[in-house]
Amino acid sequence: MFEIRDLHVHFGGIHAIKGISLSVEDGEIVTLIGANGAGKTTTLRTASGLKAPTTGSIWIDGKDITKASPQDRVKMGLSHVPEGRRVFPRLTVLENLELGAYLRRDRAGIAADLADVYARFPVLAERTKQTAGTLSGGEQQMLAMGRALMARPRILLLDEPSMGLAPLLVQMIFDIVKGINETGTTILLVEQNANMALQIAHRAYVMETGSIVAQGTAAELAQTEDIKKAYLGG
Amino acid sequence: SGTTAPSSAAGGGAAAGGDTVKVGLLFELTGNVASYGTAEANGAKMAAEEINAAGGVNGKKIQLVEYDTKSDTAETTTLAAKLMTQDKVVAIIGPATSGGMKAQIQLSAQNKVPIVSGSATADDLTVTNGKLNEYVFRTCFVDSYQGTVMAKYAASKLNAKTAVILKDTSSDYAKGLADAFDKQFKAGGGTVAATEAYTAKQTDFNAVLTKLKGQQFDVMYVPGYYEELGLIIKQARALGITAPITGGDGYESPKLAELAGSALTDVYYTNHYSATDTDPKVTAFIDAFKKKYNNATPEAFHALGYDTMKFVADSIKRAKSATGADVKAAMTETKGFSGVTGTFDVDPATHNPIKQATIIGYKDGKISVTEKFS
Amino acid sequence: MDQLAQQLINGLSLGSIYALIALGYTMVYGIIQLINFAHGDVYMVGAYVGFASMAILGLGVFESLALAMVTCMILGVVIERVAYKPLRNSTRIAVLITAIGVSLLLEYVMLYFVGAAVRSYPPLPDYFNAQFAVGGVVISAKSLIIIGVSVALMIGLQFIVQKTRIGKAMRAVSQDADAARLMGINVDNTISFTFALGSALAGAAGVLVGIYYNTINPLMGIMPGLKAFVAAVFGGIGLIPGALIGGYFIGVTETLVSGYFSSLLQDAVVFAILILVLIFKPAGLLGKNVREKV
Amino acid sequence: MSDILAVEGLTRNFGGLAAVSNVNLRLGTGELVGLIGPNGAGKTTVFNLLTGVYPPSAGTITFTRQDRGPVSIGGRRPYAICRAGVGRTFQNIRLFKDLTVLDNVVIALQQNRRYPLLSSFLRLPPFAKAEAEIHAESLELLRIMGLDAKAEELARNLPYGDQRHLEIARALATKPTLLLLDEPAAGMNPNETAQLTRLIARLRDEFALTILLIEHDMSLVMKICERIYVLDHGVVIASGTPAEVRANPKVIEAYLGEEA
Amino acid sequence: MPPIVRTLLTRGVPLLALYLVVLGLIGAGIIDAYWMATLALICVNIVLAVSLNLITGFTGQFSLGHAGFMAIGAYATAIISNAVAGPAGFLGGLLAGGVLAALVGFLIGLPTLRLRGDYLAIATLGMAEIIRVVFVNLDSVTNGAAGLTVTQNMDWNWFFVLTVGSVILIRNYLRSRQGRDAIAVREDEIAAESIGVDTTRAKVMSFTIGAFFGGLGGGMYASYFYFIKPDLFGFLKSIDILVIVVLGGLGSLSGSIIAAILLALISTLLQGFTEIRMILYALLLVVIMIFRPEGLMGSRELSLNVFSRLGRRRPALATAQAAPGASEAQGKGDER
Ligand SMILES: Nc1ncnc2c1ncn2[C@@H]1O[C@H](COP(=O)(O)OP(=O)(O)OP(=O)(O)O)[C@@H](O)[C@H]1O
Ligand SMILES: Nc1ncnc2c1ncn2[C@@H]1O[C@H](COP(=O)(O)OP(=O)(O)OP(=O)(O)O)[C@@H](O)[C@H]1O
Ligand SMILES: [Mg+2]
Ligand SMILES: [Mg+2]
Repeated sequence: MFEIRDLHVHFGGIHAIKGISLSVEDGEIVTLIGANGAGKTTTLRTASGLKAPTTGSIWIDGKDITKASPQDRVKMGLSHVPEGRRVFPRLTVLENLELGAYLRRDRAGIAADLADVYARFPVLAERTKQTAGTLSGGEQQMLAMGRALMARPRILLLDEPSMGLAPLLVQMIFDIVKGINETGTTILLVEQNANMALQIAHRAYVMETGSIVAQGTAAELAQTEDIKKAYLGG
Repeated sequence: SGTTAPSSAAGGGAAAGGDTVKVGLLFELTGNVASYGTAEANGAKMAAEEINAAGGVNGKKIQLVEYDTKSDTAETTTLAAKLMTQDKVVAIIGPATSGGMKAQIQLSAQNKVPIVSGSATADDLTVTNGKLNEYVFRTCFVDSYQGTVMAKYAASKLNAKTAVILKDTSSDYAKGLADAFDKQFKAGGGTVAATEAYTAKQTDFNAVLTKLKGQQFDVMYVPGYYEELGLIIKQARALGITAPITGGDGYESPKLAELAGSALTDVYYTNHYSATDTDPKVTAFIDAFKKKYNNATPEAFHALGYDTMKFVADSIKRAKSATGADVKAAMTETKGFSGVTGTFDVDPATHNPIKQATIIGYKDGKISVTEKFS
Repeated sequence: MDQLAQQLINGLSLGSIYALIALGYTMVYGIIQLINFAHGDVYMVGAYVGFASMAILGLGVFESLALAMVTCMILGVVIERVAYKPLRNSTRIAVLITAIGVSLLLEYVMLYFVGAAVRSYPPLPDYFNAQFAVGGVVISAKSLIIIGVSVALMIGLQFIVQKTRIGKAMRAVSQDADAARLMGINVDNTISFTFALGSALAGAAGVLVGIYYNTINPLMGIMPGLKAFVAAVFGGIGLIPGALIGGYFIGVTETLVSGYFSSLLQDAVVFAILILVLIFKPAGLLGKNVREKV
Repeated sequence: MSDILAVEGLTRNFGGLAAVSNVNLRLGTGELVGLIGPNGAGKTTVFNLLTGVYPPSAGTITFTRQDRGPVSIGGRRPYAICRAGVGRTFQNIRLFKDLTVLDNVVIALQQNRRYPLLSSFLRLPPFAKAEAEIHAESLELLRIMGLDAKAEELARNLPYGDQRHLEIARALATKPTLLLLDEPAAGMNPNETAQLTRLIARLRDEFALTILLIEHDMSLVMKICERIYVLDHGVVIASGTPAEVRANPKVIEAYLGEEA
Repeated sequence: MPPIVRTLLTRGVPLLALYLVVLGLIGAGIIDAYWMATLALICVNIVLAVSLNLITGFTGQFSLGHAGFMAIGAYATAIISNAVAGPAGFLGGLLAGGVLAALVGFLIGLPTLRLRGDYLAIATLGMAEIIRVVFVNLDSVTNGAAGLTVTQNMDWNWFFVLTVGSVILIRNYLRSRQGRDAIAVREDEIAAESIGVDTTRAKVMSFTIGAFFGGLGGGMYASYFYFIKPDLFGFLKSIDILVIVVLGGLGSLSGSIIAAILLALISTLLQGFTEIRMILYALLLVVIMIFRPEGLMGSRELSLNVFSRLGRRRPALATAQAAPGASEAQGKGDER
């Protein structure tokens, strides 16, 4: 349902993405792993329309959305939890969550989803009136996830959701990601924590300096020696 | 241009041999005091057109070289230098304010180019520290004259014993008038109960007027310009201040009546001329002005700019040659020059025009008094 | 006593004018952190449109007000799209200088076409000119109108920014434009809306001031623009109630200083108080000095 | 082995929230100690209190340097605390991104190499001498951190891992005796984390440092920390050797989870 | 070659050449009174812009009050040089003006430099307005609104010495530890504090030094242009100086110099278009900013040193001017 074809991205003179293609099928969790600076974040930013590609195309449900604006992509069911959380620092937790549902009009549905987010992340329920900028790192990560869920996305792009989280929470976040996926949301997951990512993903791509160097089912890749050495710390 | 060294050959060199004579027009067309500078420049331009239409001076057309000082003195100095050394004008008209004039006094002496303002009224402009600035002239009253005249008028004709002064502190003009009024009024036995101030471009005077309202006085002296005066008069009358409001030639503008509306009553000011004057020279000027500028009634600045240009042309005509030095000499010897702002001689000792003030008085938005007074 | 009451009325009326301009200033600032120096000049254009509409087209006061607001709204959006939008990713000082350029442009284009001389507004319906005397205190209908309008607009704006959907979008854009995009917010439109609203307010202020003082000129926006900026900072820049309070505070202070000390010192005293307030409340009267979390 | 840092009754409130309450910590000279705990437990706030970013609401912080004796640093300005000998890195990298790698280090290093203002204006001999020293020392430090080849690059253009290293280098340049590291391994993959673990151990020895570090990556914490404090809701809920802490049921419940 | 000799050769020779060429042109009458006045204005603007750049471009402290320092310098120089004839009065005046401006800068800076961004801007704007109002009211000393006439004491020799001297001193300052501390403050105040930079001291020092040279610029102005009055040093003058700084590039001294020259040339070119000159100027300003928002030079420097690479990269300006949202966006990647 989501596809990237032969994508190239430049930052000025820097050729950051060098012709990658990848696809995520309906209901899948696909993970994109790779070293720092490989281009994972850039791939996601291009997918959600924050960064324009040089060439190549991006597709949702067989429709070319390369030229669509970010808000149109949100309308089509794409949601992106960016690297570094990017919560609105001077808005309250509740306002942040409400903004997640900006394009939705169904009050009842929004209320239900809000209750759902609070159930998944009880910390947020305790902090509804706190300004987001003063939350701890982990709290902000939960808020960012919750905010994305408020859009009730069909495809969710996650950029390192476990970064800076306590072990208990890392586990929890991966459980939540899995849970979200099980309720029918397609997920493209970028992770440094490759071990965990490969555990919950169906398929995986490995990126290195702007290119995809390996792909396959998560289980296969987790057994590949090179990959174990380079990314799994073993 | 410069094949000869400009600084030495700059003796007000006329457009040698050509059939034009160059006159500089250096006014504040933008910046703080743009409205006065623009008006005076327009008056001067109109005069130049008339002169040229009538054949020019001594058979030569007047060619105006115009620059904008942006109401900035460094710009004024720079452009005055340009007019004198590069454009080689015979004389410079402007700027409108004394500060602008002061920025080119030294250059005028160095380059021997007379500079003439129609509205720079500071007493120390033409004579600084007791020394005459040889190349500096003006066609308007000096501050002290107007202030003195109005103080006398207030005491004798308005029967005022106690006065309050409200002056525009951002202009040296208002300060000069206020000081002279204060001195003369006290010398004549009156008391000045309070002196307050405002600044140009202010639009709300209620605070200071409310404060003055608490005083007992027979007359208010408010030297300044019509832009603020229209509002001051209006706001004063709205607050219930009924004493006569008096001032100087800065009041002269049809805008005063527009801004103050019906509140314009019991207002008196010293002026050069009156737009209701029946003198043919004045009516001709007003008609021509209306024709050229969309039926607008000329203000004092227009008239002064107009007269200044005529005065310069007249001096060039009488000069032995079209050089700065000779034109300056002719200016100094001026006797009985008759313009729309009155007839005057130039006082050789001070380079000030000797002319009589007209008092203009308003009742219910209409002119009720026009009399010569001194 | 009467005099004090009179001075307070004077101060509130003057303050309302600052507040009216400051509201638009502060709103634009709050959303894109731009000190929009051209705001005072949009206000000037509003005053001229009102003038033209009354004096030339012969429209009534309220029609003219509406016309001025619409014209300024369009002007504001055009300025934003042409001059500010290309600088979205530049430093704030660069945009500030552009705003100064736009400000000069509006002033001098206006100066070129209408001349430097002041113009006076045409006569108004009688109810504008009414005056009430309470004891020795004179209150004009105009003062009441202008005070009332400033309060009403403040409340309206505050409602829009805090309670409506577009208001929330505006605040989101102000904090993180990219993240706002990811919420499905059209950032460009939101910013344009902000300018439209702010400029319409400036237009309204222009006409009201034209009515109140009866005088307009092409450079009329500079000083009130500056004072309004000061008022906005004073109250806590970006905060809508702050603009109102800042405006009133400055109006009343100026009035009291000229009423009881010397009008010569009014600006100096206002600025001195401002500096003192900022030293003790570094984010303005209503602003919270949130320290960045590290 | 004497205590280099003694924290007693440290408390910090934000509005109604007690981010840190009544925390006591002791660090012996040369120790490598971990500070762990759930997100929002108050770990970074403790760092901010130790380095003067926030003044404490209550409590004392005593910092001891062999050569200078004990000083109370609670509530002093950050730069003064740094000069006393406490260096730190930030959870969210705060490099001077638009300066070169070298300049980042130079600015930190020059705080120990003073010369008068007049020398700067007129380029007098003290200026030249100190500048040469600063330059040489900075390059040496970059070499130790493996960044010397990138000395002239802008910090923003460094890969993420290098930026983390540069931040540590910059902190070292201030010549600290106590170094506070806030999540140095965040955003690194397991491989990079392993390298970093070795580096931290090495730095402690080479620079004779005492290190207090916050980290969520247990592979790093358990490997190199000699002692660990566990913070939860602003309170120390456990402390001890890695083995002790790992086995502590309170810590498992609040932080580690069953898997760790 | 010992470094000092090298410096003299690489920097001194071109400067000396510049000095002599202009001197020659003046002697030959090619630089006449008009061009000399233009040159004077350029020199004054260079000193003003470079000193403001030190405060705003390098230290990241947004100041809208530079005209206030200029006013102090101008009045001090005017009053002293009118009272004491000859070079003693004029040089003493310049020095006194600079020192007085620095003193005021120090006293104002100490409490206000704690303020951030626009709040500081408004405080400095207020300071300049207060200075102006004080000059209007100190009638007995300053002659109030009517202004002061000043003797012309500056010529090309003085302009050269003072302008080049100011630029060199400020440049030396910026490339010293004090200057780097200032740049660190601009880049990230919290990080700077954390590595031992006394940020208050760094800011106040830059502000005071900037104020000194601002005062000097004012004194140079007064000593050439015959006449000063308080409203020359209003808010719009501060803006004019800021425009030069931003146009040249925040954080680029050579940018400030180039912009000062360029704006003078533009002004000269536009003088013929009396009626629409300001419209053209405003348009030009907007267009330049749209196409070169980082200024003509960005934060690069052009070196006089003919042997070194041209355009050595210097630190760029970031934190102080980046949108607050950007600095609060957490996370490792700087996304913009
Ligand atoms: N705004 C930018 N300007 C210039 N170069 C950029 C920009 N953003 C990313 N890059 C470059 O593009 C490349 C890919 O970066 P990206 O952030 O996508 O990597 P990543 O795989 O997400 O790394 P990480 O694991 O550190 O998050 C890097 O070389 C980076 O330096
Ligand atoms: N400036 C502040 N204003 C208000 N609350 C704050 C502030 N700084 C921190 N807090 C609150 O204090 C608590 C502790 O935050 P802190 O950043 O110290 O957590 P942490 O232990 O470092 O968490 P993490 O591991 O997620 O970084 C959090 O609940 C946070 O919201
Ligand atoms: Mg990334
Ligand atoms: Mg933390």
